[in-house]
Amino acid sequence: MKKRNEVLYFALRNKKLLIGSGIILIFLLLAWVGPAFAKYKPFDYANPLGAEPPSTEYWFGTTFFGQDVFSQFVNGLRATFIVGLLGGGLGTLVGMIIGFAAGYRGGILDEILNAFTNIVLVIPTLAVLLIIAAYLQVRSLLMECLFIGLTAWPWAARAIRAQTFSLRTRDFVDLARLSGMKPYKIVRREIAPNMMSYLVLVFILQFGGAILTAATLDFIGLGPTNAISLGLMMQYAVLWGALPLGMWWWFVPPGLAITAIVGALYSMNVGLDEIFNPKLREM
Amino acid sequence: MLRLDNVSKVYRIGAFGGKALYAVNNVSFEVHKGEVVSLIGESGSGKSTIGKMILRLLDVTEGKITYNGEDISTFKGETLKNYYRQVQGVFQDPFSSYNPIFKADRIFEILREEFFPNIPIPEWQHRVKNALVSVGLNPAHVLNKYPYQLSGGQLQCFLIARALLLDIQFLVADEIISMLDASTRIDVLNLLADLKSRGLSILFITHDLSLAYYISERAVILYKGYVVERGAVEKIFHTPLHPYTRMLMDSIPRLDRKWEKGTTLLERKIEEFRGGCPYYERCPVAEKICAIYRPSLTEVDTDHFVACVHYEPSTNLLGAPAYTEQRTSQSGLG
Amino acid sequence: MRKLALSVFTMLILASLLLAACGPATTPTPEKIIQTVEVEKRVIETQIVEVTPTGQVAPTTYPRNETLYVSGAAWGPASTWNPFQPGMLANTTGTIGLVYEFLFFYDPLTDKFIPWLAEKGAWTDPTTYEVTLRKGLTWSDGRPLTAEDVKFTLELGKKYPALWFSPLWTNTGLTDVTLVDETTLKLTFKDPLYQEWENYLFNLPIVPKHLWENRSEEDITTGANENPVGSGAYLYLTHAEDRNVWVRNENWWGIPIFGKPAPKYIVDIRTSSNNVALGMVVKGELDLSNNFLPGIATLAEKGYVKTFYEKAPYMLSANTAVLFLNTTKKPLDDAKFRRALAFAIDVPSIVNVAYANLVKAASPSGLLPTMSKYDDQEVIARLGYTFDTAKAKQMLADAGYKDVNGDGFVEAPDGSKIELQVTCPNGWTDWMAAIDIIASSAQAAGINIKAAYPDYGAWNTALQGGTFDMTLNNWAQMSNTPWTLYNLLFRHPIQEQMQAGNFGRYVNQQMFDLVDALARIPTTDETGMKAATSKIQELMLTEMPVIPLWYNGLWAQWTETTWTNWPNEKNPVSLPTTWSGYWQMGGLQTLINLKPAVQP
Amino acid sequence: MALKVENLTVYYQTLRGDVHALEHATFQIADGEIMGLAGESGCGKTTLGHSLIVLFPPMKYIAGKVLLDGEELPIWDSERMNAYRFRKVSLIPQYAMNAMNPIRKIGKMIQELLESRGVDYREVLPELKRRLDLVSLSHEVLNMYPIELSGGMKQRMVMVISSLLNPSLLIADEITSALDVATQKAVAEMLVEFRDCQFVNTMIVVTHDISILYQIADSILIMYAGVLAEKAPTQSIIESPRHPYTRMLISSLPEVGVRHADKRLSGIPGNPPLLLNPPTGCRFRDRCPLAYERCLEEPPFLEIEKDHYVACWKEFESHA
Amino acid sequence: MRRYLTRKILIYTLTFFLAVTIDWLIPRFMPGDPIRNMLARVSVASNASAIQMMYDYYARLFGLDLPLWQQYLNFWKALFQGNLGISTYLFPTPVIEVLKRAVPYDAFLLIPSILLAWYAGNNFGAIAARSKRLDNFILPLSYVLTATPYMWLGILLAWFFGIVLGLFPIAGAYSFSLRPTWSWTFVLDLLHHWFLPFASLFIIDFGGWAIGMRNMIIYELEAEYSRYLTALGAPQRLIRRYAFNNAILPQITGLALRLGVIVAGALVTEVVFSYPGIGYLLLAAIQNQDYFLIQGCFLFIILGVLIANFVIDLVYIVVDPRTRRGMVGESA
Repeated sequence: MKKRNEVLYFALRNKKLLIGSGIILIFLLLAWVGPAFAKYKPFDYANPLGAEPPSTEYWFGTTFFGQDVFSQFVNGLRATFIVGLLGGGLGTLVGMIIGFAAGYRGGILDEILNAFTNIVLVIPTLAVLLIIAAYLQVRSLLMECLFIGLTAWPWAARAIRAQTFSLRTRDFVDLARLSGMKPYKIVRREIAPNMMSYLVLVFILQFGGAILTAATLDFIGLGPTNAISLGLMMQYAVLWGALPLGMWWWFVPPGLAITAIVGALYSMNVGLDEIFNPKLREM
Repeated sequence: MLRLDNVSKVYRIGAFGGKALYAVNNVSFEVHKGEVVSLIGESGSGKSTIGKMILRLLDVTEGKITYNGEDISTFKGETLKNYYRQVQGVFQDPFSSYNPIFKADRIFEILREEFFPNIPIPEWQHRVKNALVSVGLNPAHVLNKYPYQLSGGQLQCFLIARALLLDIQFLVADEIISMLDASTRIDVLNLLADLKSRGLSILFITHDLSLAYYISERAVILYKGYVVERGAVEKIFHTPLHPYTRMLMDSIPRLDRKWEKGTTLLERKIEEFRGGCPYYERCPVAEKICAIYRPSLTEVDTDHFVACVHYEPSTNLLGAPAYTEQRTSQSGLG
Repeated sequence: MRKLALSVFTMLILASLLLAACGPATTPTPEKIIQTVEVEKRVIETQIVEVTPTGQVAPTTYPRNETLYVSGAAWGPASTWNPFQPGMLANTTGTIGLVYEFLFFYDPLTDKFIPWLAEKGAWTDPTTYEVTLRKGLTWSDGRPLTAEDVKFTLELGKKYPALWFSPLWTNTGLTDVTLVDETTLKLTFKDPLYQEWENYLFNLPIVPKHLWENRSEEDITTGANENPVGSGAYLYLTHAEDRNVWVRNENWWGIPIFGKPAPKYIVDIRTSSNNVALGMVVKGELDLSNNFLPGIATLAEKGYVKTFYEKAPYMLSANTAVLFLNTTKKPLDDAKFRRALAFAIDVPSIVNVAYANLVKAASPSGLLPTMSKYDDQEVIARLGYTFDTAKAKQMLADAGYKDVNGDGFVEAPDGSKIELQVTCPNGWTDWMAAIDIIASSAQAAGINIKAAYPDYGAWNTALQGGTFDMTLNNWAQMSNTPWTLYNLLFRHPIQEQMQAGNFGRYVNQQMFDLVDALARIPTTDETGMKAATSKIQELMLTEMPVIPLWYNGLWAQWTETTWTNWPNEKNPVSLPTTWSGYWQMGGLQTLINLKPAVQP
Repeated sequence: MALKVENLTVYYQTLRGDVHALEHATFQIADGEIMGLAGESGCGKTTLGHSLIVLFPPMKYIAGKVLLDGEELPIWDSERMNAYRFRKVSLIPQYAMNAMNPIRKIGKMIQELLESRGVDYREVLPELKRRLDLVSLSHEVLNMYPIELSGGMKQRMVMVISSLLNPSLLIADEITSALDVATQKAVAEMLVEFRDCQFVNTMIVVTHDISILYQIADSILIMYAGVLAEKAPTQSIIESPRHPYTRMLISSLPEVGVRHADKRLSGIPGNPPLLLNPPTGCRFRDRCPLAYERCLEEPPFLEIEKDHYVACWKEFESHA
Repeated sequence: MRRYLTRKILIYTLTFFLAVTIDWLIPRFMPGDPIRNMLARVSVASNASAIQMMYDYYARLFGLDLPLWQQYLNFWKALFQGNLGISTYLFPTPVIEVLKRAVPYDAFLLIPSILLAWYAGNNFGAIAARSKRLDNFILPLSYVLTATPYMWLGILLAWFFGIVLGLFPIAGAYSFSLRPTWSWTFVLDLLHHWFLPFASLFIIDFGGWAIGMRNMIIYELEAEYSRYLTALGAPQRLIRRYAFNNAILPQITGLALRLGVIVAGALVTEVVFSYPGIGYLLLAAIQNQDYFLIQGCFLFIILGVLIANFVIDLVYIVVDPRTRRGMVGESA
């Protein structure tokens, strides 16, 4: 009981966590209700005059074709969160499965998984993603989540493996084995709960990483072929001459949002780290 | 009841597992029903490894461990569970034995889930309370608490209570008091002794000969994975034969006698064991042959075995080994 | 450790600098052309050998007032100077036109052939074409260009079927080429396809026999032909990933006849994106941009750049964007449905919104404005289509397409659901915007069409394999004959892979016959051609297997800070373009006509 | 008196309030004296040892005075303490296994440490080698990385480093608890030898193992729950302990050569109090079989015999 | 050390083998047909039979008419001869030639930005860890920087410095008015074009390293050897130095891990600034379905990352005695 209170106590006093989660909440809210407030659909050619700077009618201005930037923005934000959640979630999940298996089982399985992880770790994710993306010629957002998740896991697996490795040698794990518990159950009931804070951190980092990766893919034209996203907005902006035409309202909001969201996630990560790691609290 | 036959544990090291590291080397002994056997050695002697192998937490590389005549490595699923109903362990670090994020009494709940899923909860709680009382704890004081709210001694008693809830026949007690405060050590030790009187067999793992003497009938002295001396504890305690055992005896800090000065040989460098007698590098009475010849365990008295060339009748101590030079240059001490 | 790190770092920087500086482009050591070098297959000699025709050292910086900066032609780094290379010619635009020349040039603005290497050429009888070369033609290595070279070039197509112009022999009807004298050739045909043959007159580059006759088949078909030796107005100077640089051939045979092209250097820039081109045009770093620049209307209005027309559509039309309908799929196999669809598509919005008025709506005949004399106005008035949602709905209803299940979209007469996809390659943003409009306007008329943007490869596979529903295509460029377009639209026979036309697999023998007939009409018989095209148009508009939508522009915007006297609507003498295949359609004349701006 | 500690009070700052880890510690150590400091875990013995040399957060100086060779140590001012550390007061930490920079050769590390304190390594080197001989370490260790040494060897190495500048006071914090009996004995004997060779003047040996102190210490200070319970020459503590806690503590130690079957020993029932809100009065009250009303008041730490200090009302009574 | 090295080499060999195999699979299992895509651009005037003839011709040229196992073996054989096939996008240039032209730009952009960012970031992080005031400023800034997508920073820099202020060119490796020569004009021009792409990579990575170093230093300052030195009155200078030396080790490992990510950063940066490196080439190859070039780029990137990783492993042996003495089996 006391321990939990202590975490809460620090959590409520940790500026990094509070600011970070505040920003995330604001953007989440925007992504949630924003589309309802948007007056136009993201791809509608709303403004017959074409590109216009922000105004009361078009809050974030319009694109070269007169599409409402605000509408694209809030819908793209939604896509960003979906990618973060699903892609990051999947990456964490795969990382957990492999990390737990390697860390708990040890031995030859560990050697194999470890070698595999190292191999995947060394191969540049983006190069692989590009190739996968090129394979799938019609791409959906979910597909993007899937292949981001399936390539982002190695470092998570490594981190989780290391943690599991150290926890595995603790006597309570031996005791659980002496109680006849099955490995899966030991991992789920004894090891994972001990790493909860760590897993949360891993997830947060995967979340941010997935968002950045998705933005990169989208930007180079390998994003979803049937949806809007913040990365695609930037791609379109660059493609349609927003820079030389000075249409800053087209490329500033999406990048800013990504930076703010990922930055907030990182900030939360550090905040949580400080809460879970008493060593860092004093600094 | 529990018997080790030429048990070895080998770890593979090197890039492709090319080198073998013997943590436990060809160890044999037996624990009879209602008997306490002490396994004595310093860290790295392989004593905990043996405990873990008996508990099936580690696999045996060579040799065989039998429990009531059955090879324990064959146990699987239900038979393994059945084995654990009878054989349990308590470990050195009481705090590490508990999952820090859960309450301490969760260990009982797990036991119920795994072994007695059919026993209703109130009945189980009743049993738990009885077990706690029988290890000298007041259930009202210790239940529903986190591990850090309890003392090391209480936690160790908790674990013993846990073992008692099963139909336990054999307990591996791995250094269970070495991390406890002096004030509670003896209570835990006494508790073990009480269990013995109930007919339980105990493998008592320790580095302290005097504790072994206090509680056990027989003792096994391990050095670097080898049994160097084994037998009835009185004989070992009163007439230690192996130089290592003698050194252990001399090193015990006692309140009734001061140490003799300078009898301890210390390592000057980390040396790789090259064969020969494992104690060769530190042995004050080593012969040349000890560098290349590993003596076998010889019975010098009834129930008193020792592995030392000095007690091996047939050894020719004059055989000149090749390592003489090396030895003289390395084992000088201040 | 830090010290070590720093020094290693410095070394690395230096090393990479040096590598970068000398790696990518030509080493600046001018040498005489080595003509006799047998260019080993796939060894790029250009990296070391440099062409400096006049013997002077090529400069580090191209003098601004002597250099023309253009962009919009090359879509990838230069990789080949082989005028017979199929796929990648766009990369080294200028190889054909600036270096290698043709018998004739063609001026689409006047629909006239301009004698070029040829002095004259004519059908002496229905199966004999006689061509006479100019006198005094030379290759850039100084050797004379004669009828031998032309004969050699033509016969390459007979020898190597893998060359793109081999149909000259297999299809057009050419059977024999005979040398009459040093400048005259007689070509004998059997059942000549006049329209197609004339295409070759200004599309087949003539190569020097003395340099090509000893080359292997592989060299000729796939060799990169570094150090191109041609007869044209410009010579290869250098190239890099993002540019091709040409230098004027001071000894060009055409100078006395056509005049000297004004720019000494042409830097043909490959801009990675329209964005970059736009930035450069605005800054005056580009003299002529042939990129599609979305924002250009505004800039043109404000006077930052010049365009051919002062007002919308600003650009000449270069090709027709047509919507191919897959006639093997239901309900696109129903001509009535197809016609209704033509009325449902909001072309005005495509023009206004997707292109911001940079394009014009296409004539229902599909023919470009330069071919408008072949539009049969009567047929078009009677059968043509305009955007009219109400009418489209009515036509659907009349044909039995009704919304049975109340989802807002019509079902086929047999009650089956209609779900169609309109596609274009992902990333082709103007087309993406256009198919969005197609889909939404069709939906407004009750036809369930969704837009999809597969990647280029998938799109191309679907296009050629006939697995798409409907898709945009514009592969017929400006040409001397309406046959070019109709050959694209109604190509036959239908094969498993349709690689060059009739992607919708429209099968109608009557139409095929009409197109074949058109091909056989001599180009001099304008009346005959008009009659033939009229028939094609009538059948096409009745059957509607394809829907011409708009004309893609001959994108061109320029500034006059360095070069003036660009062609425009007031001075429509030539096409202001550098695109591949357009040098011989006026591009070169534009260069010749340019005048240096008066330096302030 | 080499060391004089007066009313030293050090708290641990935590969220839930101050932990009274050490209160009113007053004692003295004579020149050449090895004082053992013993007690159960959490009794404040490590706090006391550390407070004489370095206070890491969350430890906080509250009150008290420390005089070393007549000079007051500014233990509340970490900066000023630097002048005394290593030269006058030194520490062999409990964590000797990890006390050396893992990526520096040991000799190099010593050199850098010494030079940072303005001592010439080359001058010290012969002495350093002599001391290595003394602790049975080959001179090669100076050319090795810590990881190449075994636990016992690292322990000895740190002992040599800590005592290199011949400090007046050396604090050895639980240095034997992680060692095997044999090494334990050797290390403990080396401590005595250090004193005998006058590498150090006085020494505080913090341990929970009284039997080791019996072997090496001149006097023993017993602590209980953050306060001093008893201090006396070793022989007196072992043979005639005055504080009930000391008595129980000693009697709970397994006597060597005793068998359970022959003689059953017993421990001290109960647990020490939490120091977050320590009880008033005698802190051993709850576990003490002799406790009475007077124990509700805090007993002072008084010298009841020469060099024998104790904090127990019962004892004062019997001496009164 | 030998164990450490053999392990590493084993992993690298395996990775390389796997990567090459994947690489070989790329053109074979991709939807669409590379040759058909290449021929799709052939003049429309050609007729169907000519195209079929050309198709067969090119299939033979690319060796795609052989059985699969034969193709696989040939691929390896060719690879060891430095032959990666012919680019379809840049036909008939051999892939290896195309790569050779792009690599110097990559080296020029990546090596300085990676190493400088690492060097500066670590030093800055170490400084930040020691000053509360600096920490309060550097830390949030670093978070923002690491969270910034590479292309966005690129876009912002290009827009602000390139278009608004007009200080830097925003595309290409050197001016269109220049020919590469050994002149100051050219070198300065090269640097002028290099600066913005370099800056955008540098700035983002800088942030990451700074945070990493700061956190590591704080951990190290809490380590027991730091406490021991404090107890012995060692000056903060020495303690910080030791902490830095220890903290740099995971940062070196981090550098190895980071390489894969940096490739991504370089790619989008090259796209934003039209910088003619491998990333840009890879993207062009993908857009043009040039599988042989994709294959080459992928292989090259892998090879680059593997070699760089290996170099870092060697560096690690130099800086961390534990690897040298065979005590550490596991790290990056």
